[in-house]
Amino acid sequence: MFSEISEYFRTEALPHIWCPGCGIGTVMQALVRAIKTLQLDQNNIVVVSGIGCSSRMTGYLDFNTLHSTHGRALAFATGIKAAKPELDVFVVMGDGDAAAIGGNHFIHAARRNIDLTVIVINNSIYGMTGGQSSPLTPHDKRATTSPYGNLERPLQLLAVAEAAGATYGARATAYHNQLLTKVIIDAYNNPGFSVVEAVSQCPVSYGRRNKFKTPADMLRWQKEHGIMKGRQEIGDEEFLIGEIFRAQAAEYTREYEKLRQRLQGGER
Amino acid sequence: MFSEISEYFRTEALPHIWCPGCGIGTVMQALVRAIKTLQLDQNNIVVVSGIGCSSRMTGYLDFNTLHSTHGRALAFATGIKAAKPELDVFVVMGDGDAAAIGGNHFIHAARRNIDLTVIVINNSIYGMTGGQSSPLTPHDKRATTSPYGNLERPLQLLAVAEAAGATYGARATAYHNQLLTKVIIDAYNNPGFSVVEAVSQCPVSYGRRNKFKTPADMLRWQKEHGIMKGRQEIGDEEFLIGEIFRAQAAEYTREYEKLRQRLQGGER
Amino acid sequence: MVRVTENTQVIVNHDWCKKCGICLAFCPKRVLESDELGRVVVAKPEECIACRICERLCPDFAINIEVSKDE
Amino acid sequence: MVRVTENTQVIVNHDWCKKCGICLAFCPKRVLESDELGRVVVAKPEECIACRICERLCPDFAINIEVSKDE
Amino acid sequence: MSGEQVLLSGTGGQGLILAAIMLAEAAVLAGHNVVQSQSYGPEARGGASKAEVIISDEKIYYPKVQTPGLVLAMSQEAYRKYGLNLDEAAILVVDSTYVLEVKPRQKNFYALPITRLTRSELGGEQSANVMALGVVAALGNLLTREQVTQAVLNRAPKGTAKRNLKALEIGWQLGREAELPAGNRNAG
Amino acid sequence: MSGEQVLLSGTGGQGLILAAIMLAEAAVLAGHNVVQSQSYGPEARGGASKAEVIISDEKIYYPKVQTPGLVLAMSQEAYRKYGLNLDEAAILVVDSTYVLEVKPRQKNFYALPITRLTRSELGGEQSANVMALGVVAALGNLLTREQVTQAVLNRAPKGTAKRNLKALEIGWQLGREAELPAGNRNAG
Amino acid sequence: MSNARLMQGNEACAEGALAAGVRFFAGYPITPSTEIAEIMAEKLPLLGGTFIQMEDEIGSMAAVIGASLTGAKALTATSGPGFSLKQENIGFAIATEVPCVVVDVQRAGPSTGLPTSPAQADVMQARWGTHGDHPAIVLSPASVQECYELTVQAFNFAEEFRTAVIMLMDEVIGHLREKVELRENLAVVDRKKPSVPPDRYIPYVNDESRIPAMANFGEGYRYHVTGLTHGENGLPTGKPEVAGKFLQRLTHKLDPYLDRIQRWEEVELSDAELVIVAYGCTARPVREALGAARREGLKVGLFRPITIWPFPSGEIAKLGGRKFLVPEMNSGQLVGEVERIFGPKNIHRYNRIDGELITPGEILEKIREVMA
Amino acid sequence: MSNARLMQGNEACAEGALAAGVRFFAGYPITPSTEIAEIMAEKLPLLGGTFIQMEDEIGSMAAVIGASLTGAKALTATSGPGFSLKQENIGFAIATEVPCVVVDVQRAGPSTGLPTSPAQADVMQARWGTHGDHPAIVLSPASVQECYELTVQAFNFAEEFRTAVIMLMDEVIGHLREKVELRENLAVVDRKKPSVPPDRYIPYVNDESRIPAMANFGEGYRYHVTGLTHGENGLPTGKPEVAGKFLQRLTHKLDPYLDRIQRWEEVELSDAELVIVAYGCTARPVREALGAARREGLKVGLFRPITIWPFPSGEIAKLGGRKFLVPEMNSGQLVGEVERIFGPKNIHRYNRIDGELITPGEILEKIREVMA
Ligand SMILES: Cc1ncc(C[n+]2csc(CCOP(=O)(O)OP(=O)(O)O)c2C)c(N)n1
Ligand SMILES: Cc1ncc(C[n+]2csc(CCOP(=O)(O)OP(=O)(O)O)c2C)c(N)n1
Ligand code: SF4
Ligand code: SF4
Ligand code: SF4
Ligand code: SF4
Ligand code: SF4
Ligand code: SF4
Ligand SMILES: [Mg+2]
Ligand SMILES: [Mg+2]
Repeated sequence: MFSEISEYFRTEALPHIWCPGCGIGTVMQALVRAIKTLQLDQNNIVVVSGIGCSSRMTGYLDFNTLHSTHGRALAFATGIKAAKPELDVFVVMGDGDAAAIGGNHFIHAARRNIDLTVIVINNSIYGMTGGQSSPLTPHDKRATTSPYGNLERPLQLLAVAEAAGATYGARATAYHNQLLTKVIIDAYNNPGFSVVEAVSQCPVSYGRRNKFKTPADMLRWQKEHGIMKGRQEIGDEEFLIGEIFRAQAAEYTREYEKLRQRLQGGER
Repeated sequence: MFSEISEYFRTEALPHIWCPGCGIGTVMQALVRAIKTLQLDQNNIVVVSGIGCSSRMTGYLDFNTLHSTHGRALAFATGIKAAKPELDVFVVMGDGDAAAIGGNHFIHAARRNIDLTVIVINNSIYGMTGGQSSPLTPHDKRATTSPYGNLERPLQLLAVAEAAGATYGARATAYHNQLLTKVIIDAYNNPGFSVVEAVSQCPVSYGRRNKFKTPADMLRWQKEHGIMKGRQEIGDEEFLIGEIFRAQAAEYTREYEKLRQRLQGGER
Repeated sequence: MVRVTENTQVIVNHDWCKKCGICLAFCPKRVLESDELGRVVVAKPEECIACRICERLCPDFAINIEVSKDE
Repeated sequence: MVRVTENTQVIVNHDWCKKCGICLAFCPKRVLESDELGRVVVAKPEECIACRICERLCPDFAINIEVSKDE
Repeated sequence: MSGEQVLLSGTGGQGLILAAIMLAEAAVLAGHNVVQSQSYGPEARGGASKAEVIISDEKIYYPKVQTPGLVLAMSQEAYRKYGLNLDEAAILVVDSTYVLEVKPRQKNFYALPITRLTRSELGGEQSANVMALGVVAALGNLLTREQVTQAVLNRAPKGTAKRNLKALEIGWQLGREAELPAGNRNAG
Repeated sequence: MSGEQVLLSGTGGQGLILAAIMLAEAAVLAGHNVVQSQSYGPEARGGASKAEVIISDEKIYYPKVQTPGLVLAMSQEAYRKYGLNLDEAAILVVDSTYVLEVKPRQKNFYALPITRLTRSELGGEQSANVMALGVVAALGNLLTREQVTQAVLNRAPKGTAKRNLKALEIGWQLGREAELPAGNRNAG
Repeated sequence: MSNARLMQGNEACAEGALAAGVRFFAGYPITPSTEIAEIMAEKLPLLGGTFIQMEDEIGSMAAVIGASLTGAKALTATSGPGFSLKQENIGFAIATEVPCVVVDVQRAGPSTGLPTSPAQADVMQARWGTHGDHPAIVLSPASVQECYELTVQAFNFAEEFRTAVIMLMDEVIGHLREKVELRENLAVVDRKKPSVPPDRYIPYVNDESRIPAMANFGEGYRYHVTGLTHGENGLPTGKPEVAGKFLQRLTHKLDPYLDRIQRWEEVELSDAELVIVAYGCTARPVREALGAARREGLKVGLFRPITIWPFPSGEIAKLGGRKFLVPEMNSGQLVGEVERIFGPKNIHRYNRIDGELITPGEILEKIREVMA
Repeated sequence: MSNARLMQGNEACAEGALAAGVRFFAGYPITPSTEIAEIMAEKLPLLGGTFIQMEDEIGSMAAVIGASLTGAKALTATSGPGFSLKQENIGFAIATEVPCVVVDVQRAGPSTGLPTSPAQADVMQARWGTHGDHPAIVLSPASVQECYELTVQAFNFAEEFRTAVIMLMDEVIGHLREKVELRENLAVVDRKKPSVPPDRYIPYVNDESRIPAMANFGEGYRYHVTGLTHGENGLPTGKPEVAGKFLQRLTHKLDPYLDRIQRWEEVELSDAELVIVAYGCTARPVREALGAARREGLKVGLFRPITIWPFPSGEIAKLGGRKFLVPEMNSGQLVGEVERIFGPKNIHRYNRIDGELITPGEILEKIREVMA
C-alpha cells in the first residue's frame, strides 16, 4: 500500500512524469522500501541524481534531494559526503548518466571507496532524449543512433566498478524488486562505495524499437533472463542477479577523519 | 647509437625539456625502437598525446603528431582512427592524463576495442605541474597535494582496462626498456585497444619528496620491484611486468567498415 | 486457517494509473482486467490473494491492496 | 674469439647531457665517471664491453656507443 | 490561401506531431507554403502535446499559431486549454473518447469518437492520429484527399502504410459525414 | 631607499627563486616594501630561470625589474641575457663555475666560484643559491646580516637550516672580501 | 508539385552538412539538437562516412578535431550544457586552426533550464565561451532553408579560414518544419592544401593571407599540432616574440576577410526611423510585425545579422541617427554590440526569457512605444 | 619589525579563504593556480576541514557545490583550460543559487597557450562562459593584499547573494610576493538561514530581497535542488509563468545591490582629461606611469574597477566628456564595456598578448599619443 511509504514522497509532485509502464517508478518503490526497512532518519538522507529520466526521481522523494548535471551526480555526492560524512548519501543515475558521460567520476568514486550507495538504473538506453544508444545498450540492439544495430559492446559496469575499487556490487531488476530492495539494503550497509545495477524497462525509447510489444513483455524478459548468482553458465542474453562482488578496503571519509585527528593530535 | 634512430626524431627540437634523469626520454627511445623494429611507414604513423611532461613527447617525434588537451588524447585519437583507419595511431599519455581527467575516454576507447596503441607513462605523479598526487600515486606516498601521505589507493589501470574491454595489456619500466620495446611491438600487433603501462621515474617532482636521492636510485627501485609475470606472489611495493592480459574481441573500425559495406551492398 | 482473501480490497487510483497493463499481466489470479479504453478494472476482487505482485510492479503507485486487520 | 671491446668508442654529447648520473650508476664496467661539475667523463674507455646499457638508459640520447666494424 | 492555422492537441504518445507533419507534407505536395511546429512537455513525453501547422500561399514568418482556424483536441486537458475558449468561427474537433465534458457551442463543433473507432475498426489505438488527420483534413477543406493520402504514405513508419491508409479513409469519411448535416452537432 | 632592483638569473633547479624569496623576506623583516616575482620556462623546469626582487620604502607599483641595480648570473646563458649589456653603474655578479666567457667590464663586476665553492665546502651543489644570496646581500648593502640570516631560517626547507646558514656565511664573507679591494676585479 | 521537401531545421542542417561534404560526425545526444546526430547516424555509413557517438561532449569535440586532421570535414552538434563542456576543445580547434563546425541549438537556460524550450542566450558564450583571446565566426539561421544553406556556408568558412565555426541555431528553428529546396549548385570550399613538397612545408606560416595551407595527416607532410603557442614550424615556444606574432596572426586572422564573412539581411530600411536588429527565431515575429507597423504608418525596418560574430558593426554604424530596437530571447546580449557602436542612447531592448517565442503583437506594441 | 608577512598572491588568496571560514576545497592542479590547492591540502585538515583532489575540474566544481549544500564554505581554483571545463557546473551553482567561489588565475591562451605567462583574456568568459542567461559577480585583485581581502569579499558576496563568485586573478598577481597584513577584523558574512520551521520553509521564495534564505542539507529542511527551472518550492516546472518568474528573479537578483557590489579605485581623476581604465596586473604599470605623466604635465588619472562584473558603468558614465584609455593584456575585452557607455569615440585601447606584462614605458608613450 502506497500509504505505508507515502511519508517518503513529495506526494504533491505525483503522478510522476515517467511513461506508462516505465520501470523507474518500480525501482523508486524498491529504494524507498529499503530506506523504510533501514529506518533511516529522513532528515539525514541525501539523494543525488544526474540528468535523465531516472534522475528525475529526486524530485519525488522527500529527503534532501539534489538533481544535478548530466553525469556528475557522483562528484556532487562526493562533495556532500566528504564535507559532511554523517549524512546518508544515495546516488541515483541512469545508465548513460553513470557509464557514458559520468564514467570517470564512477571509477574515481570507486577508487576512493567513498561511502555512497549508488543505484544505476539500467534501461539500456538514453530514455530522456528519446532512445539513443548508451554504453550499456547490448550489442546489435537498435537505437536512434544505432539504426543498424549497435556495433559496440556494452560496458561491464560492475566489473569495472570492482576493478576500480568498489567494495560492493549487486544487480537486480524491476521485476525482481524484492531482491532489489534487499541488495539496496546490503549496499547501504557496506561501509564503502556500493553499486546496485537496477535493470529496468524503458518501453517507449527502447522496447518499441527492439520488438517488445508491451511493458509487461519487458518485465517477462527480465524475469527470464535474470539468473540468480550461483548458476554456473549463463546464456546469451542472460545476466546474473544478486550480490556480484564484495571486498574490503579503507573508506575515504573515515581515512580523512583519521588524518584530521592525527594532525590535531599534533602529528604530521 | 642515436644515429640509428635519429630519422624518427625532430632533431632540431632536441635536447628535450625534461629534467635531468627523467625517464620519459628513455620511454621515448623504447617507443622509437619498437617503431623501427616494426618497420612502419613514417608518414602513416600518428602519435597523439595529451598535456603533461610525458605528452611533450610528440613534439620531438617526426611523425604526424598531435599534442592535444589534458586528458583527451584518446578521444582525439578515436576521431583520427575512426576517420582514417589505415593510419597507425599511437597514443602517449601521463598517468594523470590517462587515469585522472582522461579516465572516461580510457574506458570507452577500451570498450570499443578501437585499434590504438597506448602508452601510459606512469611516473606516479603530476610531473608538469610540480608534483601533485595522481590516481596512480601509491598509498601513503607524498605529493604536494598529499603533504601527509596519499590517503587514497592507486587505480589498477590495467585491471580497469581489461574490465572495460581492452584486448591487450602489459607493463614494463624505463629500466626494463628492452621489455618495454617488446611489449610496445606486441601492443601494436594486437588488432584492438592495447595498453602499455610504462613505469618511469620523475626524480624532480616525485623522487625528491619520496626519499629517492638520485634518478639512478629510482631506476634501481624499478629494477628491484618490477617482477616478471609468472611469479606467484608479489610483495608490497612490487608490481608485475610483462604481458598482463590478452583477449579477443571485435575491433571498432573494422566493424564499422563491415557496416559500410553491408549498407553499400544494399542491406539495412 | 484464516482466509485473508476475503478481507482484501484492490483499489486502483485512476488519477495516477497510466494504463500500462503490467498489473493485469502479472496478477497470478487474473483479478484485473482492462476496459475498452485500457482502464484497469478490478474484475474479480474475490480472487485476490493479496500477493501484492501488482502493487510492487506498478510503476505508478496506482494500485493498492488493503487487507483489513479483522479477519 | 673476437674482442669487440677494443674497437668500441664511448661518445658523450655534452650539449645534450644533463648530468643525471644514470649512465655512471649502471655501467657494469665503471667506464664512466663524473668530474667536479658533474660532467660525464669516459674514464676507462678500454673497459667498455659495448653492452649499451648506458645508451638505452640515458634519457637524453647523450651517450653513444660506436663499435667499429673491422674487428 | 493566406494563413490557415491548425492546432492538433492531446497528450504525448498520441502521435499528433506525426499527424501534423503529414498535414504539412500534404500542403507542400499541394504547392503551398507551410510551417509545422510543436511544443513538448518536460523532454518529450507524458504530459500535454501540441502540434501546429500553418498553411499559406504567402510567406509565413511567425511560425506559431495565433488564431487557429481549426483545433483538434484529443484529451480533456487539451480541450480545456485550446478548445474551451476557441472563437466560434474556428472549427473545433474533439475526440469524444477522451473529451467527456464540453461547453455547448453554437457552431463548427464536432465531437467524434476517433480513438474508440480506431480501436474497434483497427484493433488498437495506433493510427488514431491518422484517423484524426483524416477528419481534420476533410473538415478543413484544405487539401485534396490524394494529397493527404500521398503525405501519409510518405511519412508513415514502414510496415504501417496499409493500416494508416485505412485509418485515413475512415477519418476522412467521418469528417465528411460530420460536415454533411451542416455544422452544429454535439455528439458529446 | 627607493627602488633597489635585484635580478637573480640562472637555470631552473639552481634555487634562485628561493634565494629571491629569502632576500625579499629579509627586506620585509627590515620593514621595507618589497615585491618578488619570477618567470619560468615551459611549465617550471629545465631552461632559463629569472627571479626578481624590488625593495623600496615607497609603494612599489610595477612589479618587474626595469633597471636592475644588481644582477646575479649563474649560467652562461643568464649572463648573456642579463649581464652582457648591463649598465656599468649596476653591480654584476657571475658564478665563475658556469660563466666562463665574459666581456671585460670596467667596474662593479665580481666573478666568484660560487657553485664550486659550495661543492668543496659543503659537499654538493645544494645551497649554492644561499651562498649566492650571501654574496648578493653583502655586495648590495641592502640589508643587515641578521635580517638575511633570519630570512634564511624562516624560509629554508626543514632539515636544511644548518647547511644553509653555513652557505650564507661563506657567501657573505665572499661578498665582503670581493668588495674590499674596491670594485674593479675580474676574477674570470 | 515542386521539388521542395518538408524538413525540420535540424534535418536541413544535417543535409547541409552532407552537401558540404561532411563525412564524419561525433556527438552526444542532447535536446533540442539530437535529430542532427540521429540523421547522421543513419546517413553517414551509407555514404562511406563515419558516425560515432562519443562518451560525452568533450570527447565528441576532440574526435571531430582528430577526424578533421585526417582531412575529413567533421561536424558535431549540441545544446547549452554540452556547448559549455565543449568550450575547452573549441579553443583548441581555433588555436590549432583545425576546420570544423559546431552546431549549438539553443534551449533556455542557465543550467538544465527548460530543455525543450527556445532561447537565444548562448550568443555571448558563442563568442567568448572558451578561455583566452580568439577569433570567432558564428552564424544564426532564421529559417529551415537557411539551416541548410548556412551549414554549407559554415563549412566553407571553416575550411577557408581554418577555424571552428559555430552554427548558432535555436529550438524554434531547429524543430520547425518548412519547405526547403536542397540546391545542388551551392559553392563548396575545401581547405587550401600545401603547394610545396613536404620538406618545404611550413605548417603555420605567417604570410599575408594569414591562413596557412593545411596538410592532412597521412599524406606525407609530417608536422606537429599543439595548443601551446608555436612558431611557424608548429613546434611549441614560449618566446614572447614568436608567441606574440602567432597570437597576433591568430586573433586577427579574420580581419582582412570581414567583408566576406559578415552577412545580414535588410528589410525596409531605407526610410526607417526605427531599426529593429533581430536574428534567429526572433527575426520571424519581427518580420510579421513589420507589416502591421507599416500599415499603421510607422517607419520601421529590420536589420537581421546572419553572421552574428564578427558582428556587422560597420554596416550598422551606417544606420546612425535612427532609433534601434533589439528584441532578444535573452536578457540582453547582442544589444550590447549595438550599444558599442552608438552608446546606449536611443537603443531599446525587448527581452523575453520564459521559454516562449516573442509574438508579433509584443513587437508591435514595443514599436509603438519606442516611436511614440 | 612589523607584523606583515611576505606572501604570494595565491597564498594570500588561500589565507583569505581560510579567514572567510572556508573549510572545503576541491580542485585539480593547473598552472598558475596550483599553489592555492597545495596550501589548502596542507591547512584544511589541520583546521578540521576537507581538501579533496578530484579527478578533473568538472568534478571539482561539482564537489564544491555539494559541499556548500551541506553548509560548508567551499572554494575551487583553476586556470583557463580548467575554467572552461567548469563552466557547465558554474552555471548550475548560479541557477540553483548555491554559494561558492571559483578562482581563475589567468594565464595566456587560447587553449594551452603560454601556461606560465600572464594574460587577462578570460574577462569576457568570466561573464559569459556558461550557457544561458545568468548574473555574475567577478572580482579582480591588483595586489597581494587585495588577493587576501577580495577573497574574503568574494565569499561574503557568495554567501549574501547565493551565487558563484569568480575571483579573476592573473599569473602576475598570483605569483607575486608582497607584504600582506592579514587583518583579523574583516567582516565575514554567512548565508541567511531560514527563520521559519521546516513546514513553512519556501526554499526558492520570490520575495522583495530576491535572495531566498538557505537551509543546509541535514538540518531538517528537506527540499529539492535542481538546475531545471523551478517554482518557489524548488520543484521543476516548465510552465512559462512560473519559469519566467524564476528566471527574471535570478537574472536580476543583483540589481538592487549594485551599489554594494560594485567597487573601484580612483586615482587623480578630479582634473584628469584622460581616464585610464585598468584592472588587475595592468593597473600596476599604469600606476607607475601616472607619476611620470603628471610630471610631464599630462592630466591623466586611473579608474580601476575592482568588481569587473557587474561592470561599474554608472560610475564611469559620470566621467563622460573625457578621453579614455583601456590597456589590457588581451586583444580588447573590457574596453567594450566602456564603449557601451559612450560609443567608441575617444575610447582608446592598448593591448599586449605575448605573455609579457605591459610596461610603464609603453603606457606613458600611449598616454602621450592619446593626449597629443
Ligand atoms: C551535458 C549534457 N549532455 C547531454 C544532455 C542530454 N541528456 C539528458 S538525459 C541524457 C541521457 C539519459 O540517459 P540515461 O542516463 O540512461 O537516463 P534515462 O533517461 O535512460 O533514465 C542525455 C544525453 C544533458 N542534459 N547534459
Ligand atoms: C584541463 C586542464 N587541467 C589541468 C591542466 C594542468 N596540467 C598540466 S599537466 C597536468 C598533469 C600532468 O601529470 P601527468 O598526466 O601524470 O603527466 P606527467 O607530467 O607526470 O608526465 C596537469 C594537471 C591542464 N593543462 N589542463
Ligand atoms: S523514455 Fe523510457 S525511461 Fe524515460 S520515462 Fe519513458 S519509458 Fe521511462
Ligand atoms: S617534472 Fe618529473 S616527469 Fe616532468 S620532466 Fe621533470 S622529472 Fe620528468
Ligand atoms: S500497473 Fe499501475 S499504472 Fe500500470 S495499469 Fe496497473 S495500476 Fe495502472
Ligand atoms: S495482490 Fe496479487 S492477486 Fe491480488 S490483484 Fe494484486 S496481483 Fe492479483
Ligand atoms: S645518462 Fe645521459 S644525460 Fe645522464 S649523465 Fe649519462 S650521458 Fe648525461
Ligand atoms: S656500453 Fe656498457 S660498458 Fe660501455 S660504457 Fe656503456 S654501460 Fe659501460
Ligand atoms: Mg538509460
Ligand atoms: Mg605523471
